[in-house]
Amino acid sequence: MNFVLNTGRTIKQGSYVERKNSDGYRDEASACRMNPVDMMELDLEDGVNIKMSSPAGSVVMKAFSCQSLKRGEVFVSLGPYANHIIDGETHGTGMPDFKTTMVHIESTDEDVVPVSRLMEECGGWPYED
Amino acid sequence: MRIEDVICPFCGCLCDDLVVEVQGTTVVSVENGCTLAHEKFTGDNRLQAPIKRDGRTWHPVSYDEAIETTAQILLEADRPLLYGWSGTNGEAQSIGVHLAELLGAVIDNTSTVCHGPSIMAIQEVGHPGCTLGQVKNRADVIVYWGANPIEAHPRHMSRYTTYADGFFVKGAFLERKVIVADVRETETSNIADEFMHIEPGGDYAVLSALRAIVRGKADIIPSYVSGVAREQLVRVAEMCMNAKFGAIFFGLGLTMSRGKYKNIRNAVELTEELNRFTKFTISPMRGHWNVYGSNEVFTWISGYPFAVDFARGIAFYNPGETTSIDILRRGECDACLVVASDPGAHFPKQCCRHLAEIPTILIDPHVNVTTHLSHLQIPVAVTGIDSEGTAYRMDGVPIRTRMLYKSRYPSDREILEKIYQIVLKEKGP
Amino acid sequence: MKVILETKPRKKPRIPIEAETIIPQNFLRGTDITVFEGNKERVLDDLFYISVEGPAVSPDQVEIILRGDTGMIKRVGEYMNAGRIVVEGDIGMHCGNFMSAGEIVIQGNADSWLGREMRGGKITCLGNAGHYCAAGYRGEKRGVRGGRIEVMGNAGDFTAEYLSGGEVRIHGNAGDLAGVELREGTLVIEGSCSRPCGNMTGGTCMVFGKINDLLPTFKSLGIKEVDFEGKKVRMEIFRGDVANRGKGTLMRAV
Amino acid sequence: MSELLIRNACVIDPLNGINGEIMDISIRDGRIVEEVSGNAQVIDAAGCLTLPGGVDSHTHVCGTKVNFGRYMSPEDMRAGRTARNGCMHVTSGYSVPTTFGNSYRYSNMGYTTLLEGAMAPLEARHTHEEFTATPHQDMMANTLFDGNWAIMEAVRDKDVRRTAAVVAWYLKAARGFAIKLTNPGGTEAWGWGEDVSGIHDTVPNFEVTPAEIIGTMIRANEVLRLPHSVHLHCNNLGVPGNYQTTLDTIGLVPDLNKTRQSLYLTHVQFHSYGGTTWRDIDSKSEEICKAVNNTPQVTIDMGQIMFGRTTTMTADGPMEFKLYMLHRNKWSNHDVELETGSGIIPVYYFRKSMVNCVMWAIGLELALLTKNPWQCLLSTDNPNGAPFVKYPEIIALLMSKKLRDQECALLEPRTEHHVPLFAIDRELDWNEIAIMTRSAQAKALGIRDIGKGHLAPGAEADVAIYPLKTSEIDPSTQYQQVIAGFSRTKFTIKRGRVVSRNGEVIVDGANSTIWVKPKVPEEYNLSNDPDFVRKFQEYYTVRMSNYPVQDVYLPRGVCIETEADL
Repeated sequence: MNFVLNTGRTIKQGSYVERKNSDGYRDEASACRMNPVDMMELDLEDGVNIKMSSPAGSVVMKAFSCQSLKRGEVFVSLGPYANHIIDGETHGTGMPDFKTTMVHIESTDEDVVPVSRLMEECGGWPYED
Repeated sequence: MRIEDVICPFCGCLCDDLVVEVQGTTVVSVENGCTLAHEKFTGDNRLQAPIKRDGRTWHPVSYDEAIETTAQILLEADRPLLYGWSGTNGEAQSIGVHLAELLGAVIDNTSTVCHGPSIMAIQEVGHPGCTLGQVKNRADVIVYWGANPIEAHPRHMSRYTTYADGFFVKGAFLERKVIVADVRETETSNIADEFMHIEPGGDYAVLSALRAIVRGKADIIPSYVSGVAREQLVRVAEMCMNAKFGAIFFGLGLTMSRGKYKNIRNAVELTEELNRFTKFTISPMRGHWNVYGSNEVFTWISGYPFAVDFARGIAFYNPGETTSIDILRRGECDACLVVASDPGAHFPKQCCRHLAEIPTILIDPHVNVTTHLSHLQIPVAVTGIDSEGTAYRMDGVPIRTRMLYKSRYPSDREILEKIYQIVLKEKGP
Repeated sequence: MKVILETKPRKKPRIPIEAETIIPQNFLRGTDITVFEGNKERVLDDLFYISVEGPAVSPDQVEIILRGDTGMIKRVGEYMNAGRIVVEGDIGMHCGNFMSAGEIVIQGNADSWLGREMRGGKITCLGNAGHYCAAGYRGEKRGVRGGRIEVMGNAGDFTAEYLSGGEVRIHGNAGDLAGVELREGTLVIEGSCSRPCGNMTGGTCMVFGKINDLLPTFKSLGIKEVDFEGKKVRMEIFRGDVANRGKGTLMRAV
Repeated sequence: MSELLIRNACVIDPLNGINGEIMDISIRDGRIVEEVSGNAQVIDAAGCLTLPGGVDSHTHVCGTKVNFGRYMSPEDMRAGRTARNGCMHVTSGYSVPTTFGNSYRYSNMGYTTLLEGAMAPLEARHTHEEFTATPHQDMMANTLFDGNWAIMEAVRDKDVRRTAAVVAWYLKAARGFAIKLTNPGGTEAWGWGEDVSGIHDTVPNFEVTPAEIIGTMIRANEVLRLPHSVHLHCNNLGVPGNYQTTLDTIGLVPDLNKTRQSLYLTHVQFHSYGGTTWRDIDSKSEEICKAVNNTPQVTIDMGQIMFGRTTTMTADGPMEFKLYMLHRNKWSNHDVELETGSGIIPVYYFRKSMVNCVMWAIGLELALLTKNPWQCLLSTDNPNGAPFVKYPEIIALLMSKKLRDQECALLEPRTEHHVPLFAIDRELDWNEIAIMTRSAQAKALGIRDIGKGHLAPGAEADVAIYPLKTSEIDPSTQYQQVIAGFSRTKFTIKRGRVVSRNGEVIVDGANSTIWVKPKVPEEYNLSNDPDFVRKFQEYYTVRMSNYPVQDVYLPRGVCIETEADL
C-alpha cells in the first residue's frame, strides 16, 4: 500500500539527540505512526515490523497506530531511518522532500537494524564505545 | 554550585532562566528547563578522546595528531565542504568562515535542512518580524503554521505566546486566540481555537487563498482549498484582520513540503497584506539552537547566510547548487569537515554514502550518527555547558551562553583556531 | 573561427568546472584561458584537447564546440554577447547566464539554471533542461528579460520563474510552479505542469498539456479561440494570480 | 616603540587652525608627537593634502538591521565581490557590504572613525561582534531610546533625573556611545501598526509626546555630561510638509553646552520637505538652514541622496512600511521589545523621478546654505541616501558649481521649480570640506579630547594623505581629480600604522570601540531599583543578568567615563 511520508520532530527524538546510538533513539526514530484503519487493511498489529520503501531505498521500521493521522499518511520522526528512503533531490532549493515522500509499506519479518548498521550500509563503519 | 539564569543550548528559544546545580564536572539538576534541556545538560555520553578509523578499526589519537590530520586533509582537497556549525558559538563559526575563504571551500550550516527555504523566501520578499517580547507583550492572535512547538520548542508557548502574560495582555490564555495550520493533528493543534487541517502539499494554495480573501476576493475561492473549507478560510482571514497584533510562527511544515521556499514567500506576503489592516508579524521557528547565529556570522563575513561557495575565491551563493545536500548527492566534494551537527542522522542516504566515501572529519562532543561515517572525530566541550560563547535566539537576539564548569575538553574554537593556523601557514597570508 | 574543446579524462570527474570564461569573445585573444576545477585554477589546456580552425576578427565569427564529458562544466556562455556555442553532449549549470546575444545549442541535456537572467540571444536545448530553466537570480526581482529559450524535452521545477520578458518554449512537460512570479513575456508549455504561475503579476503562460493542481486564485474568463503561431487554438483563459494583482494571463488548451 | 615621520604634508587641520601649511607630522606609538628620532620610518607626502582621519558621525555599518540588509539581499552581494588577497578578507556587496568590505572601502577613503547610527540595546552584542570584524576603524554606537518604556515613564513623570538614570543604565549595559532617538514615540506606536504625525501627538498608552521625550532627553544628556549630544532622527521622516515638524523640533532646543551642540539632527535632507503630496513636494532647505543658522546649539548632517541603487534601513519602522507601500519591492521589519523598531527596504533613486531629484537637491542645499560648516556635516546616512563610497562625488558637487550645473541639466525638468539649488553659487573650499568630513564631526561627537579629528601633538595618529595637490587643482573645474583623489588615499594611517596604501589594504588592523559610562550615585543605579527590576523581569524575554554586554565583546574598548550631575 502507498502512503505519503511526513517526518518531523518529536520530543522523544529530541531528548535522545545526544544519544543517537541508544535503543531509545532507535525505537523512536524507527517508529512509523499510521492510521489504525490502514494498519487493519495491511493486517498490521501495533509494534510489528514493516518495510518501508521508495525509489531511494527501503528500511525496516515498526508500525504504531495513531488516531490523529489521516488515512494514507504516515509519520516518522526525523532521523536516519526516514532518511534511508528520502531521496536527495532538492528541486534546486537545497531542501529534500522530507515532508512529502511517496512510500510503499508492507509487513516484514526482518528486524529493525541499529543506527550504526544503517550507516555501515552507507559505507561507514560502526564505532562502539 | 547553583547557577541562575543559565542559557539552554538546545533549541532556538534560547531560554535563559534555567537554574542549574553543578557538582564538579557534572550537572545534577536543572530547574525551569523542558525535557530537552534536562537531557542536554545531564547527558553523559561524551566521546572520551579523538578517534581515528583505519579501514575497519577505530583507535584513539592525540588532539595534536587529529588537528594536523584535519588540516592536511582540508589542504589536499579540491572541493572541501565545511558543514554544520549550528551547535557551536559565533566565535567558532567565525573561524569556520575564515577557514573556508582561505581554503576555497564550500561552507554551509544546518539551515540547509531546516529554514534555508525561509531565508530564500526572505531574500525575495523580506521579513516583517519582531523580537519575541513584542509578541508576548502585545499579540492577541497567534498562528502556528506547519509547526508543533509542544514537541520541538516545548517552552515557546509558555515563555512567548499562548500562556505568556505580557504588558498589554495580562491574561494571555483567555485573551489570545490561537490558529493552527498543519497537515496532521498534533498536540499543538489540539489547543487551537481554529485548526486548518490542510492536505499534504497544500499549504501554498491555502496561503494564496487567504491572500486573495484579505484582498477582498473571497468570491473566486472554491468551496474547498486543499481540504480546507472556504468558510473557515474566511473566518481565519477575519480573525487575522481584526487582530490588534497578530504573530505567525511557521515551522518545517512549510520549509520542507512541496514548493519549499515559495510556501514561506506566500506566508510573508500574506503577512505584508495583513499589515495594511493591522499589525502582523511572521517568524520562523528556528530549531537547532544557534543556527540563526551561523546565518548571522556567515552573512557579515561573506554576505550570505548559508551555502557559501568560495571555490573561485569570491563568495558565491546559490541554494540548490551550493547547498550541502546537493553537493553530496552529486558527489562533488572530496573532503568534509562536520562541526557541531549530525548530517548522518539528517541527510538522505545518498548523501551519507558520499560522506563515507570521502575523508570526513567530525568535531562534536558526542558519538552521533555521523561518527560511523567519519574517518576522524575530535570531541570538544559543549557550548553553554563547559564552554561559552555567543548564540542568537530565533528572533535574532544575541545572548552569551555560560560555561558552567571547566572540563578537560578543549572548545571547538580552540581546535578550529589551531587548524586555521596550520592552513594559514601553508597558504601564506 | 571554430574552437573545438574536447574534455580530457579527470582524476575527480565529479568536481564541477567553473567555466564562465568559455565565451566566443574570449577566444579572439587565443586559448590562453583559465577555468576553475573546484578551488584550483587550471589553464584550458589542462582540461581540454583544444583545436582551432580558421580566423576570426570579431566574436560573432567564433563558434565553440564542446565535446566529451561536459555535463559538469558550469557557466559556459555566461555574459556571452555574440557568436555561437554548440555543446555536443550535456552541459552543466548556468549555461548562458546573463547572455545578451548569440546562440547556444545543446544537443544533450542541460542542468539547472539554463539561461538564467538572460537578456537576449537564443538558447536551444535538444534534450531536457533541469530546474529553474530560464529563471532569475536569487533575490533579484526580474529574471529573463529578453531572448528566446527553447527546450525540446522536459524542463524541471520553477521553469521561467520571474520571467520578465522574452520567450520560453518547453516542448515537453514542465515541473511544479512553472512560471511562478511571472511578470512579463511569454511561457509556452506544450506538455503538462503543476501549479503554474503562482503569484504571477503579468505576462502570459500557455499550457497545451494538463495542468495539475491549478491554484485556487485563478479566475476563469471562459473559453476563447486564440491565435498561436498562425493557428487557431481553443483555450480556457484565466486571470491571475488574484492573491496578487491578478494582471497575468494563464491559458489552458481545451 | 614605533615611529613614523610624514614629510612635506600639506596639512589642513581645522580644529587647530591649520589651513594648507606644508609641514611634517611626527608619530610615536600611535600618537602625534612634537618630534621623532632619526630612526623613524619616513613617508614622503610630497605636498599632498593631509587631513586627520575621516570621521563619519552617522552611518549604518554594523548590527542587527545592517546584517539583515545583507541577509535579505543576495542581489546586492553580486556587486563588489573581491577574493581573499594577502591580509584582505573576502568582501561582497555594494550598498550593504560585508563588515570587511565596509572597513576596507572606508579605509581607502581615509576614514578611521565611525559612529554606527542605531543600536537597539537588547541586540547590542551583535553590533559589538560586528565591530570586531570591522578592523580599520574605531567604532562607536548610538544607542536607541526612542521607544524605551522606562524612558517614556520617566518622561511622563517629568523626572529628568530618573530619565538620566535610565540612560546611564542602558548605555553601560549596551556599551553604547550616545543617545539616539529615532522617530521618538513613533516606534512605540508602530508596535500597533501606528505612527505619530508630529511632535505634539500623544504616544499610545504612554501619555507622552515626542516633544516631551526630546526635551527631557536633551536635559538628561547634559545631566550625565555625555560627550555627544542627543542624536535625533526627527519625526515624520520622508513625508511631504515635514519641514514644519523639523522647525518645531529645532525650536525646542535649549543651549546647554558650551563645547558642542545641544542637539544633533541627522539626515536632515529627509526632513526638509514642503508641499502636501509627492506631486507638490518642494525643498524647504532655506527655511531649515535659516533656523540652523539662527540656532547655533544645533548641528545637522546632510543625509544626501545619490542616484542609483541602495538599501534603506532605519529604526523608523513605520516610515519603512510607508516606503514599502510605494516601492512594493521587499520589506523587512524588526520591532524590538520595550525599546524600538526597525525596517529595511531596497530602493532605487531615479533621475527621472521629480521627488528623487528634489531630495538630491535638498541635501546639497543644506550644505551650501548652512553658513557655518561646523554646523552641517557631510553624510548620506549610509546606505540610506547612498552608499558611503559616493562621498567623493558629493564633495566634488559641493566644491564645483560647474559640476552641479551639469548634473542639474540631467534632472527631471520640473525639479527647477521646486528647489533653490539652481541659483546657489557657493563653492566650498578644501578647509570647509575638511571640517565637514572630520573636524566638525569629531567636535560634534565630543571625541576631540580623546584625540580624534585633529593632528596636534597628543592626538591619535589617524591620518589620511590624499593624492591631491591643492595648490595645483582648481576644484571648481577639475572635479574629476577631486573625486579620484578623495576615493583613494595615498596612505591611510590608523593609530600610527599605515593600514592602506593606494587602495590596497596592507595590514589586518585592530580597532577600538569607544563607549561611554556615566557614573551615577548609588541611589540612581537602576539595578537596585525594585520597580525597574520588576518590570524588566516581567516584560523583557531576556533575564536582566543576561542583558548587559560583557567586556569580552570589546577586546580593545575605550571607555569614556563621565561624572553625572545627579
